[in-house]
Amino acid sequence: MPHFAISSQPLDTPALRAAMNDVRAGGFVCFEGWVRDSNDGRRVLRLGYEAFVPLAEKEGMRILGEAMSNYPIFDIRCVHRIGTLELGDLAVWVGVSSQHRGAAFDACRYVIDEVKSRVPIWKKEHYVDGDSGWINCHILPA
Amino acid sequence: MPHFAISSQPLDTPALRAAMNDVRAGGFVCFEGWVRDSNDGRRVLRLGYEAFVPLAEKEGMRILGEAMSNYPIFDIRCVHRIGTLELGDLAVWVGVSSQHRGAAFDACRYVIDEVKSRVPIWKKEHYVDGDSGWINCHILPA
Amino acid sequence: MTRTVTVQYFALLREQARRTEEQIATAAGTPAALYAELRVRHGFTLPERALKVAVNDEFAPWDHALHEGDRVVFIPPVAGG
Amino acid sequence: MTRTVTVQYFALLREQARRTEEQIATAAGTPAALYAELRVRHGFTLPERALKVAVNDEFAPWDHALHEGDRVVFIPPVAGG
Repeated sequence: MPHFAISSQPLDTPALRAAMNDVRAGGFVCFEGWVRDSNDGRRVLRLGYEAFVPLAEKEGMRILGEAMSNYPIFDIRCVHRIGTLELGDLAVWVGVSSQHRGAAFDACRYVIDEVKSRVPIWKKEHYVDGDSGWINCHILPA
Repeated sequence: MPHFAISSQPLDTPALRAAMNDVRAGGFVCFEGWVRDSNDGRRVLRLGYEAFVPLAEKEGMRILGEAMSNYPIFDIRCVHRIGTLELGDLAVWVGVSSQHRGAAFDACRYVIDEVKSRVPIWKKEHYVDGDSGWINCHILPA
Repeated sequence: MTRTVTVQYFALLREQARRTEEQIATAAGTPAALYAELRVRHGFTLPERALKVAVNDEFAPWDHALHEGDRVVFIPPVAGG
Repeated sequence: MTRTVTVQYFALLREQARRTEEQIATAAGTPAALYAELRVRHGFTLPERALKVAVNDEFAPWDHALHEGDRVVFIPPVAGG
Protein backbone atom coordinates (compact mmCIF):
# COMPACT_ATOMS: atom_id res chain seq x y z
CA MET A 1 0.00 0.00 0.00
CA PRO A 2 1.35 3.42 -0.95
CA HIS A 3 2.39 5.38 2.09
CA PHE A 4 3.84 8.86 2.51
CA ALA A 5 5.08 10.09 5.86
CA ILE A 6 6.93 12.96 7.46
CA SER A 7 9.30 11.80 10.20
CA SER A 8 11.14 13.72 12.87
CA GLN A 9 13.18 10.58 13.63
CA PRO A 10 16.06 9.13 11.57
CA LEU A 11 14.74 6.91 8.78
CA ASP A 12 15.14 3.16 9.27
CA THR A 13 15.87 2.19 5.68
CA PRO A 14 16.20 -1.58 6.23
CA ALA A 15 12.74 -1.59 7.83
CA LEU A 16 11.28 0.60 5.09
CA ARG A 17 12.69 -1.69 2.45
CA ALA A 18 11.72 -4.94 4.19
CA ALA A 19 8.12 -3.75 4.44
CA MET A 20 8.00 -3.75 0.63
CA ASN A 21 9.05 -7.37 0.09
CA ASP A 22 6.72 -8.90 -2.50
CA VAL A 23 7.25 -12.20 -4.30
CA ARG A 24 5.38 -10.86 -7.32
CA ALA A 25 8.00 -8.15 -7.75
CA GLY A 26 11.14 -8.64 -9.84
CA GLY A 27 12.50 -5.14 -9.42
CA PHE A 28 12.91 -2.68 -6.61
CA VAL A 29 14.30 0.84 -7.02
CA CYS A 30 15.01 3.23 -4.24
CA PHE A 31 16.18 6.81 -4.03
CA GLU A 32 17.85 8.36 -1.02
CA GLY A 33 18.44 12.09 -0.68
CA TRP A 34 21.52 12.74 1.46
CA VAL A 35 22.68 15.98 3.08
CA ARG A 36 25.70 17.00 1.06
CA ASP A 37 28.54 19.27 2.09
CA SER A 38 28.06 21.96 -0.51
CA ASN A 39 25.40 23.65 -2.58
CA ASP A 40 25.84 26.23 -5.31
CA GLY A 41 29.50 26.45 -4.39
CA ARG A 42 28.89 27.20 -0.69
CA ARG A 43 30.16 24.87 2.04
CA VAL A 44 27.24 23.51 4.05
CA LEU A 45 27.48 22.73 7.77
CA ARG A 46 24.01 21.30 8.41
CA LEU A 47 20.40 21.57 7.26
CA GLY A 48 17.10 22.28 8.93
CA TYR A 49 13.92 20.91 7.41
CA GLU A 50 10.42 21.84 8.41
CA ALA A 51 7.06 20.81 6.99
CA PHE A 52 3.43 21.82 7.10
CA VAL A 53 2.67 18.24 8.09
CA PRO A 54 -1.07 17.76 7.38
CA LEU A 55 -0.86 19.19 3.87
CA ALA A 56 2.55 17.62 3.20
CA GLU A 57 1.12 14.19 3.95
CA LYS A 58 -1.95 14.82 1.78
CA GLU A 59 0.07 16.12 -1.14
CA GLY A 60 2.60 13.30 -0.74
CA MET A 61 -0.17 10.71 -0.87
CA ARG A 62 -1.58 12.38 -3.98
CA ILE A 63 1.82 12.10 -5.68
CA LEU A 64 2.08 8.42 -4.77
CA GLY A 65 -1.44 7.86 -6.10
CA GLU A 66 -0.45 9.49 -9.39
CA ALA A 67 2.57 7.19 -9.61
CA MET A 68 0.40 4.13 -8.93
CA SER A 69 -2.00 5.22 -11.68
CA ASN A 70 0.62 6.15 -14.23
CA TYR A 71 3.11 3.29 -13.94
CA PRO A 72 2.66 -0.49 -13.69
CA ILE A 73 4.08 -0.86 -10.20
CA PHE A 74 3.09 -2.86 -7.14
CA ASP A 75 3.86 -0.41 -4.37
CA ILE A 76 5.55 2.93 -3.73
CA ARG A 77 6.42 4.60 -0.45
CA CYS A 78 8.15 7.78 0.61
CA VAL A 79 9.30 9.14 3.93
CA HIS A 80 10.74 12.63 4.40
CA ARG A 81 12.73 13.60 7.46
CA ILE A 82 12.30 16.94 9.24
CA GLY A 83 14.38 18.63 11.94
CA THR A 84 18.11 19.28 12.05
CA LEU A 85 20.20 17.08 9.77
CA GLU A 86 23.95 16.74 9.68
CA LEU A 87 26.15 16.06 6.65
CA GLY A 88 25.55 12.58 5.29
CA ASP A 89 22.16 12.22 6.98
CA LEU A 90 19.26 10.80 5.02
CA ALA A 91 16.63 13.45 4.22
CA VAL A 92 14.23 11.51 1.99
CA TRP A 93 13.66 7.90 0.94
CA VAL A 94 11.53 6.63 -1.93
CA GLY A 95 11.05 2.90 -2.63
CA VAL A 96 9.19 1.29 -5.55
CA SER A 97 8.49 -2.36 -6.34
CA SER A 98 7.33 -3.57 -9.73
CA GLN A 99 7.24 -6.61 -11.94
CA HIS A 100 9.67 -5.07 -14.40
CA ARG A 101 12.39 -2.59 -13.59
CA GLY A 102 11.66 0.17 -16.11
CA ALA A 103 8.43 1.16 -14.40
CA ALA A 104 10.11 1.21 -10.99
CA PHE A 105 12.82 3.59 -12.21
CA ASP A 106 10.29 5.87 -13.89
CA ALA A 107 7.92 5.95 -10.92
CA CYS A 108 10.71 6.55 -8.41
CA ARG A 109 11.99 9.49 -10.38
CA TYR A 110 8.50 10.90 -10.83
CA VAL A 111 7.87 10.81 -7.09
CA ILE A 112 11.09 12.46 -5.99
CA ASP A 113 10.72 15.16 -8.65
CA GLU A 114 7.16 15.92 -7.60
CA VAL A 115 7.88 15.74 -3.85
CA LYS A 116 10.65 18.28 -4.25
CA SER A 117 8.46 20.69 -6.16
CA ARG A 118 5.01 20.27 -4.59
CA VAL A 119 5.15 19.07 -0.99
CA PRO A 120 5.25 21.86 1.62
CA ILE A 121 8.67 21.09 3.07
CA TRP A 122 11.32 23.75 3.49
CA LYS A 123 15.06 23.50 3.78
CA LYS A 124 17.33 25.95 5.54
CA GLU A 125 21.03 25.65 4.79
CA HIS A 126 23.52 26.59 7.47
CA TYR A 127 26.88 27.41 5.94
CA VAL A 128 30.38 26.96 7.25
CA ASP A 129 30.86 30.75 7.01
CA GLY A 130 28.08 31.30 9.60
CA ASP A 131 25.45 32.45 7.14
CA SER A 132 22.19 30.59 6.53
CA GLY A 133 19.26 30.76 4.15
CA TRP A 134 15.96 29.18 3.14
CA ILE A 135 16.39 27.48 -0.23
CA ASN A 136 14.36 29.03 -3.07
CA CYS A 137 13.20 31.91 -0.86
CA HIS A 138 15.70 34.54 -1.99
CA ILE A 139 13.15 36.51 -3.94
CA LEU A 140 13.06 40.27 -3.82
CA PRO A 141 9.75 42.10 -3.65
CA ALA A 142 8.23 42.73 -7.08
CA MET B 1 35.66 3.20 -6.12
CA PRO B 2 33.58 1.24 -8.62
CA HIS B 3 33.39 -2.40 -7.71
CA PHE B 4 31.69 -5.38 -9.34
CA ALA B 5 31.50 -8.74 -7.62
CA ILE B 6 29.92 -12.16 -7.96
CA SER B 7 28.83 -13.57 -4.61
CA SER B 8 27.76 -17.05 -3.60
CA GLN B 9 26.58 -15.65 -0.26
CA PRO B 10 23.41 -13.61 0.43
CA LEU B 11 24.00 -9.91 -0.26
CA ASP B 12 24.35 -7.65 2.77
CA THR B 13 22.57 -4.59 1.42
CA PRO B 14 22.99 -2.35 4.47
CA ALA B 15 26.75 -2.93 4.32
CA LEU B 16 26.87 -2.38 0.56
CA ARG B 17 24.96 0.87 0.96
CA ALA B 18 26.93 2.09 3.99
CA ALA B 19 30.18 1.61 2.07
CA MET B 20 28.99 4.26 -0.39
CA ASN B 21 28.35 7.04 2.12
CA ASP B 22 29.86 10.24 0.73
CA VAL B 23 29.22 13.74 2.05
CA ARG B 24 29.74 15.16 -1.44
CA ALA B 25 26.75 13.16 -2.68
CA GLY B 26 23.20 14.50 -2.58
CA GLY B 27 21.56 11.53 -4.26
CA PHE B 28 21.78 7.78 -4.05
CA VAL B 29 19.85 5.38 -6.26
CA CYS B 30 19.80 1.65 -5.90
CA PHE B 31 18.27 -1.18 -7.85
CA GLU B 32 17.52 -4.60 -6.44
CA GLY B 33 16.56 -7.58 -8.59
CA TRP B 34 14.34 -9.96 -6.64
CA VAL B 35 13.35 -13.54 -7.44
CA ARG B 36 9.70 -13.34 -8.39
CA ASP B 37 7.09 -16.06 -8.32
CA SER B 38 6.25 -16.11 -12.01
CA ASN B 39 7.78 -15.47 -15.40
CA ASP B 40 6.06 -15.49 -18.79
CA GLY B 41 2.94 -16.82 -17.11
CA ARG B 42 4.68 -19.82 -15.46
CA ARG B 43 4.79 -20.23 -11.69
CA VAL B 44 8.38 -20.21 -10.48
CA LEU B 45 9.55 -22.28 -7.50
CA ARG B 46 13.19 -21.20 -7.29
CA LEU B 47 16.11 -20.06 -9.45
CA GLY B 48 19.64 -21.26 -9.98
CA TYR B 49 22.27 -18.76 -11.10
CA GLU B 50 25.74 -19.61 -12.30
CA ALA B 51 28.50 -17.39 -13.64
CA PHE B 52 31.77 -17.65 -15.51
CA VAL B 53 33.32 -15.69 -12.69
CA PRO B 54 36.62 -14.33 -14.08
CA LEU B 55 35.02 -12.94 -17.23
CA ALA B 56 31.85 -11.87 -15.40
CA GLU B 57 33.93 -9.74 -13.05
CA LYS B 58 35.95 -8.25 -15.91
CA GLU B 59 32.87 -7.43 -17.98
CA GLY B 60 31.06 -6.11 -14.92
CA MET B 61 33.95 -3.77 -14.15
CA ARG B 62 33.96 -2.58 -17.77
CA ILE B 63 30.26 -1.71 -17.49
CA LEU B 64 30.86 0.23 -14.26
CA GLY B 65 33.76 2.05 -15.94
CA GLU B 66 31.48 3.03 -18.81
CA ALA B 67 28.92 4.38 -16.33
CA MET B 68 31.62 6.38 -14.51
CA SER B 69 32.75 7.86 -17.85
CA ASN B 70 29.30 8.57 -19.22
CA TYR B 71 27.51 10.03 -16.20
CA PRO B 72 28.55 12.62 -13.58
CA ILE B 73 28.48 10.24 -10.62
CA PHE B 74 30.74 9.70 -7.62
CA ASP B 75 30.63 5.94 -7.27
CA ILE B 76 28.81 2.89 -8.62
CA ARG B 77 28.86 -0.68 -7.40
CA CYS B 78 27.18 -3.92 -8.33
CA VAL B 79 27.06 -7.36 -6.76
CA HIS B 80 25.37 -10.36 -8.37
CA ARG B 81 24.43 -13.44 -6.42
CA ILE B 82 24.97 -16.98 -7.74
CA GLY B 83 23.72 -20.34 -6.49
CA THR B 84 20.21 -21.44 -5.59
CA LEU B 85 17.79 -18.59 -4.79
CA GLU B 86 14.33 -18.83 -3.33
CA LEU B 87 11.34 -16.57 -4.03
CA GLY B 88 11.95 -13.08 -2.70
CA ASP B 89 15.73 -13.50 -2.53
CA LEU B 90 17.95 -10.73 -3.80
CA ALA B 91 19.73 -11.66 -7.06
CA VAL B 92 21.47 -8.41 -7.94
CA TRP B 93 22.15 -5.05 -6.31
CA VAL B 94 23.33 -1.84 -7.99
CA GLY B 95 24.07 1.34 -6.02
CA VAL B 96 25.03 4.77 -7.39
CA SER B 97 25.93 8.00 -5.61
CA SER B 98 26.04 11.37 -7.33
CA GLN B 99 25.80 15.08 -6.67
CA HIS B 100 22.44 15.33 -8.47
CA ARG B 101 19.84 12.60 -8.73
CA GLY B 102 19.27 12.51 -12.50
CA ALA B 103 22.71 11.09 -13.20
CA ALA B 104 22.32 8.46 -10.49
CA PHE B 105 19.04 7.22 -11.98
CA ASP B 106 20.49 7.13 -15.48
CA ALA B 107 23.70 5.37 -14.47
CA CYS B 108 21.88 2.80 -12.34
CA ARG B 109 19.58 1.90 -15.18
CA TYR B 110 22.48 1.72 -17.63
CA VAL B 111 24.35 -0.70 -15.41
CA ILE B 112 21.49 -3.10 -14.74
CA ASP B 113 20.54 -3.13 -18.44
CA GLU B 114 24.12 -3.87 -19.51
CA VAL B 115 24.74 -6.42 -16.76
CA LYS B 116 21.68 -8.38 -17.83
CA SER B 117 22.70 -8.43 -21.46
CA ARG B 118 26.50 -8.71 -21.36
CA VAL B 119 27.79 -10.37 -18.18
CA PRO B 120 28.20 -14.16 -18.41
CA ILE B 121 25.64 -15.13 -15.78
CA TRP B 122 22.95 -17.69 -16.44
CA LYS B 123 19.60 -18.25 -14.82
CA LYS B 124 17.73 -21.54 -14.61
CA GLU B 125 14.09 -21.35 -13.61
CA HIS B 126 12.56 -24.22 -11.70
CA TYR B 127 8.79 -24.23 -12.08
CA VAL B 128 6.05 -25.32 -9.74
CA ASP B 129 4.99 -27.92 -12.35
CA GLY B 130 8.37 -29.71 -12.03
CA ASP B 131 9.82 -28.43 -15.31
CA SER B 132 12.89 -26.23 -15.53
CA GLY B 133 14.77 -24.26 -18.15
CA TRP B 134 17.72 -21.97 -18.82
CA ILE B 135 16.41 -18.51 -19.65
CA ASN B 136 17.10 -17.35 -23.23
CA CYS B 137 18.52 -20.76 -24.20
CA HIS B 138 15.43 -22.19 -25.87
CA ILE B 139 16.87 -21.86 -29.35
CA LEU B 140 16.41 -24.57 -31.93
CA PRO B 141 19.28 -25.45 -34.24
CA ALA B 142 19.35 -23.33 -37.39
CA MET C 1 -17.44 42.76 8.61
CA THR C 2 -14.47 41.12 10.25
CA ARG C 3 -13.66 37.47 10.86
CA THR C 4 -11.08 35.81 13.05
CA VAL C 5 -8.73 33.37 11.33
CA THR C 6 -5.68 31.48 12.51
CA VAL C 7 -2.52 31.94 10.47
CA GLN C 8 0.32 29.45 10.80
CA TYR C 9 3.80 30.41 9.64
CA PHE C 10 6.58 28.23 8.29
CA ALA C 11 10.17 28.69 7.19
CA LEU C 12 11.07 32.23 6.09
CA LEU C 13 7.61 33.59 6.92
CA ARG C 14 7.86 32.13 10.44
CA GLU C 15 11.19 33.84 10.97
CA GLN C 16 10.02 37.16 9.54
CA ALA C 17 6.75 37.08 11.54
CA ARG C 18 8.71 35.92 14.63
CA ARG C 19 5.93 33.52 15.51
CA THR C 20 4.60 30.14 14.42
CA GLU C 21 0.95 31.07 14.61
CA GLU C 22 -1.38 33.95 15.33
CA GLN C 23 -5.09 34.71 15.47
CA ILE C 24 -6.07 37.66 13.31
CA ALA C 25 -9.33 39.60 13.37
CA THR C 26 -9.39 40.87 9.83
CA ALA C 27 -11.61 42.57 7.27
CA ALA C 28 -9.77 40.64 4.54
CA GLY C 29 -12.21 38.36 2.74
CA THR C 30 -9.63 36.39 0.76
CA PRO C 31 -6.13 35.01 1.29
CA ALA C 32 -4.84 37.61 -1.19
CA ALA C 33 -6.20 40.48 0.89
CA LEU C 34 -5.03 38.84 4.11
CA TYR C 35 -1.48 38.36 2.80
CA ALA C 36 -1.33 41.99 1.68
CA GLU C 37 -2.33 43.05 5.21
CA LEU C 38 0.13 40.70 6.93
CA ARG C 39 2.94 41.57 4.56
CA VAL C 40 2.77 45.19 5.70
CA ARG C 41 2.49 44.20 9.35
CA HIS C 42 5.41 41.72 9.38
CA GLY C 43 7.58 42.98 6.54
CA PHE C 44 7.47 39.77 4.53
CA THR C 45 9.93 39.91 1.64
CA LEU C 46 8.20 37.27 -0.50
CA PRO C 47 5.64 38.60 -2.98
CA GLU C 48 2.31 36.82 -3.29
CA ARG C 49 3.33 35.38 -6.67
CA ALA C 50 6.11 33.40 -4.95
CA LEU C 51 3.68 31.75 -2.55
CA LYS C 52 0.83 29.28 -2.50
CA VAL C 53 -1.88 29.33 0.10
CA ALA C 54 -3.69 26.63 2.07
CA VAL C 55 -7.01 27.04 3.90
CA ASN C 56 -7.96 24.38 6.44
CA ASP C 57 -5.05 22.13 5.43
CA GLU C 58 -5.80 22.13 1.70
CA PHE C 59 -4.47 24.21 -1.17
CA ALA C 60 -6.85 27.04 -2.05
CA PRO C 61 -7.04 29.80 -4.66
CA TRP C 62 -6.01 33.31 -3.68
CA ASP C 63 -9.57 34.52 -4.09
CA HIS C 64 -11.04 31.80 -1.85
CA ALA C 65 -13.67 33.23 0.53
CA LEU C 66 -12.37 33.23 4.10
CA HIS C 67 -14.71 32.27 6.92
CA GLU C 68 -14.67 32.67 10.68
CA GLY C 69 -12.31 30.15 12.22
CA ASP C 70 -10.42 29.23 9.03
CA ARG C 71 -6.81 28.13 9.38
CA VAL C 72 -4.62 29.81 6.77
CA VAL C 73 -1.07 28.94 5.76
CA PHE C 74 0.96 30.91 3.26
CA ILE C 75 3.38 28.50 1.61
CA PRO C 76 6.82 29.79 0.66
CA PRO C 77 8.68 28.12 -2.23
CA VAL C 78 9.21 24.51 -1.19
CA ALA C 79 12.51 22.66 -1.18
CA GLY C 80 12.14 19.06 -0.11
CA GLY C 81 14.72 16.35 -0.73
CA MET D 1 48.64 -30.41 -36.23
CA THR D 2 46.72 -30.85 -33.04
CA ARG D 3 46.67 -28.83 -29.83
CA THR D 4 45.30 -29.55 -26.43
CA VAL D 5 42.88 -27.01 -25.02
CA THR D 6 40.72 -26.92 -21.91
CA VAL D 7 37.02 -26.29 -22.44
CA GLN D 8 34.85 -25.17 -19.54
CA TYR D 9 31.08 -25.56 -19.73
CA PHE D 10 28.35 -23.48 -18.13
CA ALA D 11 24.58 -23.59 -17.91
CA LEU D 12 22.85 -25.45 -20.74
CA LEU D 13 26.15 -26.49 -22.34
CA ARG D 14 27.34 -27.94 -19.03
CA GLU D 15 24.19 -30.00 -18.74
CA GLN D 16 24.30 -31.20 -22.33
CA ALA D 17 28.04 -32.05 -22.12
CA ARG D 18 27.45 -33.62 -18.69
CA ARG D 19 30.68 -32.12 -17.42
CA THR D 20 32.03 -28.78 -16.22
CA GLU D 21 35.34 -29.04 -18.01
CA GLU D 22 37.35 -31.24 -20.34
CA GLN D 23 40.71 -31.34 -22.06
CA ILE D 24 40.46 -31.79 -25.79
CA ALA D 25 43.22 -32.72 -28.24
CA THR D 26 41.89 -31.16 -31.40
CA ALA D 27 42.82 -30.28 -34.94
CA ALA D 28 40.44 -27.28 -34.70
CA GLY D 29 42.43 -24.07 -35.13
CA THR D 30 39.62 -21.69 -34.13
CA PRO D 31 36.75 -21.59 -31.62
CA ALA D 32 34.35 -21.92 -34.56
CA ALA D 33 35.91 -25.20 -35.70
CA LEU D 34 36.16 -26.43 -32.12
CA TYR D 35 32.49 -25.72 -31.40
CA ALA D 36 31.43 -27.53 -34.56
CA GLU D 37 33.42 -30.55 -33.40
CA LEU D 38 32.07 -30.46 -29.84
CA ARG D 39 28.52 -29.84 -30.95
CA VAL D 40 28.56 -33.16 -32.81
CA ARG D 41 30.21 -34.93 -29.89
CA HIS D 42 27.88 -33.62 -27.16
CA GLY D 43 24.71 -32.90 -29.11
CA PHE D 44 24.57 -29.21 -28.19
CA THR D 45 21.28 -27.68 -29.26
CA LEU D 46 22.52 -24.08 -29.40
CA PRO D 47 23.85 -22.92 -32.77
CA GLU D 48 27.11 -20.96 -32.88
CA ARG D 49 25.19 -17.77 -33.70
CA ALA D 50 23.49 -17.95 -30.29
CA LEU D 51 26.82 -18.07 -28.46
CA LYS D 52 29.83 -15.95 -27.70
CA VAL D 53 33.24 -17.37 -27.00
CA ALA D 54 35.98 -16.56 -24.52
CA VAL D 55 39.61 -17.63 -24.76
CA ASN D 56 41.74 -17.37 -21.64
CA ASP D 57 39.03 -15.51 -19.72
CA GLU D 58 38.44 -12.83 -22.35
CA PHE D 59 35.92 -12.49 -25.15
CA ALA D 60 37.44 -13.56 -28.49
CA PRO D 61 36.31 -13.68 -32.13
CA TRP D 62 35.17 -16.99 -33.56
CA ASP D 63 38.19 -17.04 -35.89
CA HIS D 64 40.70 -16.43 -33.10
CA ALA D 65 43.77 -18.71 -33.49
CA LEU D 66 43.78 -21.36 -30.76
CA HIS D 67 47.06 -22.27 -29.09
CA GLU D 68 48.24 -25.17 -26.98
CA GLY D 69 46.94 -24.79 -23.44
CA ASP D 70 44.24 -22.23 -24.20
CA ARG D 71 41.16 -22.21 -21.98
CA VAL D 72 38.02 -21.93 -24.05
CA VAL D 73 34.49 -21.13 -22.86
CA PHE D 74 31.45 -21.09 -25.10
CA ILE D 75 28.99 -18.61 -23.67
CA PRO D 76 25.26 -19.36 -23.98
CA PRO D 77 22.80 -16.47 -24.01
CA VAL D 78 23.17 -14.69 -20.67
CA ALA D 79 20.38 -13.87 -18.25
CA GLY D 80 21.61 -12.02 -15.21
CA GLY D 81 19.44 -10.05 -12.87
